[in-house]
Amino acid sequence: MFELYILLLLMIMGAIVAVEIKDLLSSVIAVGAVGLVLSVVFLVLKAPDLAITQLVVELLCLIILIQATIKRGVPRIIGRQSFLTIFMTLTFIGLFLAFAYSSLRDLPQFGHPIMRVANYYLEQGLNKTGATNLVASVILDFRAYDTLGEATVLFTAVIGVLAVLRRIGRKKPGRAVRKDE
Amino acid sequence: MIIYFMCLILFCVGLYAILVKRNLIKIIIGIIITEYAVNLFFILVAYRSKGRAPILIPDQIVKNMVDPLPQALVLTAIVIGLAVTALMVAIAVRVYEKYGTFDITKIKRQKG
Amino acid sequence: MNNKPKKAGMTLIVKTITRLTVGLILLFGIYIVLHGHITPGGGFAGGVIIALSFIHLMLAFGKDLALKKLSEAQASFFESLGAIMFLTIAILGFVGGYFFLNFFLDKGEPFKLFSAGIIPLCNVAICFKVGAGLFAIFAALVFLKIGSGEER
Amino acid sequence: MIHNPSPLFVAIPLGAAFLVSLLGKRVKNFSDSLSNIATFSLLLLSLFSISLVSKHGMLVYKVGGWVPPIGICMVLDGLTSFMLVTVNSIAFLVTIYSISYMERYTAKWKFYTLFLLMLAGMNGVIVTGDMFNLFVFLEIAAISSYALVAFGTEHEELEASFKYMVMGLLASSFILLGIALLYSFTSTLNMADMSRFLVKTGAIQIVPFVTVLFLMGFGLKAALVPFHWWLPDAHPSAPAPVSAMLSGVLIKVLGIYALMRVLFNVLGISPPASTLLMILGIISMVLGGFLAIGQEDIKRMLAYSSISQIGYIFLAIGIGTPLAILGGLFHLINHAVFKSLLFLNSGAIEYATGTRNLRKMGGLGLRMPVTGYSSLTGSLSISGVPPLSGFWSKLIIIIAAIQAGHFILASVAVLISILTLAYYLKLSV
Repeated sequence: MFELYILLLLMIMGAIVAVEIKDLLSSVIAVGAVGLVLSVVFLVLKAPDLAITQLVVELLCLIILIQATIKRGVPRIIGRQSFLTIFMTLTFIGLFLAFAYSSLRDLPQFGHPIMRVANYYLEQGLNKTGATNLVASVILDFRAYDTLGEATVLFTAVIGVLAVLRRIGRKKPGRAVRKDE
Repeated sequence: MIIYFMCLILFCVGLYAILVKRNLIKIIIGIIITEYAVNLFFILVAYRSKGRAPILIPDQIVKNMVDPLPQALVLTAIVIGLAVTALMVAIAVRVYEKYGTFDITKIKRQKG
Repeated sequence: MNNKPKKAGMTLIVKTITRLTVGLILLFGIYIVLHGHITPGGGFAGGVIIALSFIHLMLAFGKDLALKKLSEAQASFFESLGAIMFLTIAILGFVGGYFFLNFFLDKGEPFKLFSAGIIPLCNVAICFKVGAGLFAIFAALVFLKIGSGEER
Repeated sequence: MIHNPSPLFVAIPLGAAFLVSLLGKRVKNFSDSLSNIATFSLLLLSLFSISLVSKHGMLVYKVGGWVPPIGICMVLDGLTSFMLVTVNSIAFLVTIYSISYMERYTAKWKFYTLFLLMLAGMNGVIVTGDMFNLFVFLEIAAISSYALVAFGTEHEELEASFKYMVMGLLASSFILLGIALLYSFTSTLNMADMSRFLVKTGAIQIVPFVTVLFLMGFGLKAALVPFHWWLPDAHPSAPAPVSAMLSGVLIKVLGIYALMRVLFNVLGISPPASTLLMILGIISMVLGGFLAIGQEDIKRMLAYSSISQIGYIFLAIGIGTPLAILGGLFHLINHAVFKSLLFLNSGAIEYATGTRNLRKMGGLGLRMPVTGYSSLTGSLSISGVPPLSGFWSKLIIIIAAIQAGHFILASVAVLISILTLAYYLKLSV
C-alpha cells in the first residue's frame, strides 16, 4: 500500500496549496486537483462507484466555482486575520490532533475491518435484491430510505439556490413587483 | 494507523482554512476539503487488504470483497457535499453583489 | 457578453467538437443509469453526466441554445417529477406492508438489464431529479448578472 | 400502517413539499392550502402517536422490511412522540401565521417548499433510530434553514446566512467524522446495536474523543456558548415565521434532542461529560442573559434570550437525574411555545409599526391590545412568574439541582431568572 501514502501526501500538499495561494483561480484549480487525486484513491481502495461519482461531481463543482470567481475581477485580499485568531486556531488544531492520535489506536488495524453487518450484504445481497452491484443493492434497497434523504437534500439545495438568487426578495411599497417574481 | 492520521491532517488543513481565511471562496474551499477528508476516512475504514470491489462477476466466485456499506454512505455524503457547495456559492455570489467584496472582515452590517 | 448576441458562445473549433461529442456524453449517461445495478455507476453519477452534457452545450454555444433544448421551468418540472416518482416508489411499498419494500417478488435473472426489482426504477427517478436539478442550479448561477456593490 | 405511523411523519411533508414545488406556481392558493392541510394532519398524527405509545410502549418500524442492524429502523417512544407533538403543533401555528405575513415577500411557494422540507428533516431526525440516517435528515433541516434565513435577499440576511452556513457545515463535518469513527469501531450503524457493542467491549479511548466531536457538532447546532455567535445574527434576520421556527424548535431538535439521543442511547454519559455539559449550560445561561440586556432590537434580544434559556435545558441534562431531565423537557416545550409566540408577535409589531427598535415602540398595549397582552403573558412566563408554566419548569430544574447537591448552580439559575424578568419588562411596558 505504498502508493496510497504518496497519493495522500499529494492530497495534503494540494490542499495546502489551495488554501495558501494568493490567486483565487489557482486556488480553485488546486482544489480540483485534490478532488481528482481523491478519485484515484477511491479506485485504489476498490470503490469504482465512488471513483466515477467523485470524478463527475468534481468536474461540476469546479465549473460552478470557476463560474463564480472568473469574471468577477476580484481584487486580492491583502493582510491576514489577527495574530490571535491564527494562534487560537493552531492551538485548537494541535489539541485536536493530539487527542485524535491517542484515540485512533483503538480502531481496528488498517486493512482488517470488523464487518459484522457487511458480511450479510456480501452473502445475501444477490439473493435478496437481485442486483449484482452490491453497492447499488445497499443504497437502493437495504438503505433506500437514506437515498430518499439524499435526493431530498439535493432538491432542497436546488430550491434554496433558486430562492436565494431571486432578484427582489421583499415587496417594497415604492417598487413594482411582478406577480410571483 | 498512520494513514488514518494523515487523513485527519487533511481534515485539519480544511479546518484551518475555515477558521482563519478571510476570503469567502477560500472558506468554501476549506469546507470542500473537510468533506473530502471525511469521505476518505470512511473508505479507508472499509478497505480490506487484497480485497476486491463489491461487484459480482458472472461465473466466478469472488472472495474477500471490501465493505460495501461505507461506500454507500460516502455516495450519499458526496451528493450532500455537492448540494451544499452549490448553495454556498450562490449565497457567496449574492453577498459579493451586495457588498462588492469577498472579504469577510468588510462584510459586517450586523452588530455583534 | 450580452452586447454581442450573434457571437454567443466559444470559437468554431469548440462548437464543432461539442456537436460531435455532446450526443455521446448524453448516451453514456443514459447507459450508466440503466446499468446501475449491474456495473459501477448508478442514478446519481449518470444524472450528473446528463446534466454535464447540457452544461457543455451551454458553455460552448451560449445559454440561449441550451435553454431552447431544456428551459429552466422544464428543468424545475422534471426535478419535481423525479422526486415524486421516487417517493411514489417508496410509498408503493406499503402494498406489501412496509415503507420502501422491494415489492417485486420475482427479482429476475442476475446480470440482466431487467432484474433487481425496484432498483433500476429508483435509478431512473434519481437520474431525472439529479440531472434536471443540477442543470437548474447552473442555469440560475449563469443567468445572474453581477453588478459589483450595488446600493452600498 | 395504522399500528405504526412513523414513516408518515416524513412522507407527508416531503410529498407536500414536492407537490407545492410542482404546482404552487401554477395553481392559485394551492401552496397555502396544501401546507396548512399537511401540517394539520401531522399535528393530528402526532397526537395519535402519543396514545399509541402509551398503549404499546416502544414501537420499532423496519423500513423496507429489513431487520434492524441490516436495514434502517424508526423508533417511536415517549421522548419521540413528545418532541413530535411540540414540533408539529408549532409548525401548524406558524403556517397559519405565514399565510398573510409572507405576502410581503416574493415567491411564496418557494418559502412553503423550504418550510415543509425543514419540517420533514426535523421529523426525520426525531423518528430515526440509525446514526447515518440521523445525519442525512439533520442536513435536510439545516440546508433548508440556511436558505430560509437568506429568504429576504438583502444585505443583513445574506451575511447572516453565510455565517450560519459556515458554522453549520463545520458542525456537520464534526458529526460525520464522529459517525465514521464509531462505524469503524463497531461496524454497525443502528443505535441500539451500537450501544450494545460499546457496553460489551467496555471503557475505551475512542468514546471520549467521539463524545467531544459530537458535543462540538451538536453544540454548534444548538448555539451553546463558545459556539453561539452565529445565532444572534441568523435568527433575527429571517422572516418572522422562520425565526419562530428556528428559535422555537430547530435548535432544540438538531441540537438538544439529537445530542440527548446520541449521548444517552449510544455512547452512555460519563461523569466528565455531564460536568462539561453543566458548565457550558451555566455559561450560556449567564452570558446570554447579560448580552440580552444591552439589545435595542427586539428580535436580537429574543435571540440572545434563546441562548440563555437553552443554557437551562443543558444544565438540566447535565445534572442527569430523572427529575432534572423531566424539568429540562418541560422547559423545552415551554420555551418552544413562548419563544415562538414572542417571535410571531415581534413580526406583527414590525408589520404594524415598521420598526423593531424597543425604544421607539412604547405604549404597545394601547395600540395593539391583543399583541400587547399576549407578549406580556409570554414575557412573564419566560421569566418565571409564579402561576405561569415557565415558573414550574424552572422550579423543577432548580429543585433537581439542589437535590443533586449543586447549590451554586441553583442560585445562579434563580439570579438569571430575575435578570430575564428585567429585560423582558422592557418589551412589555
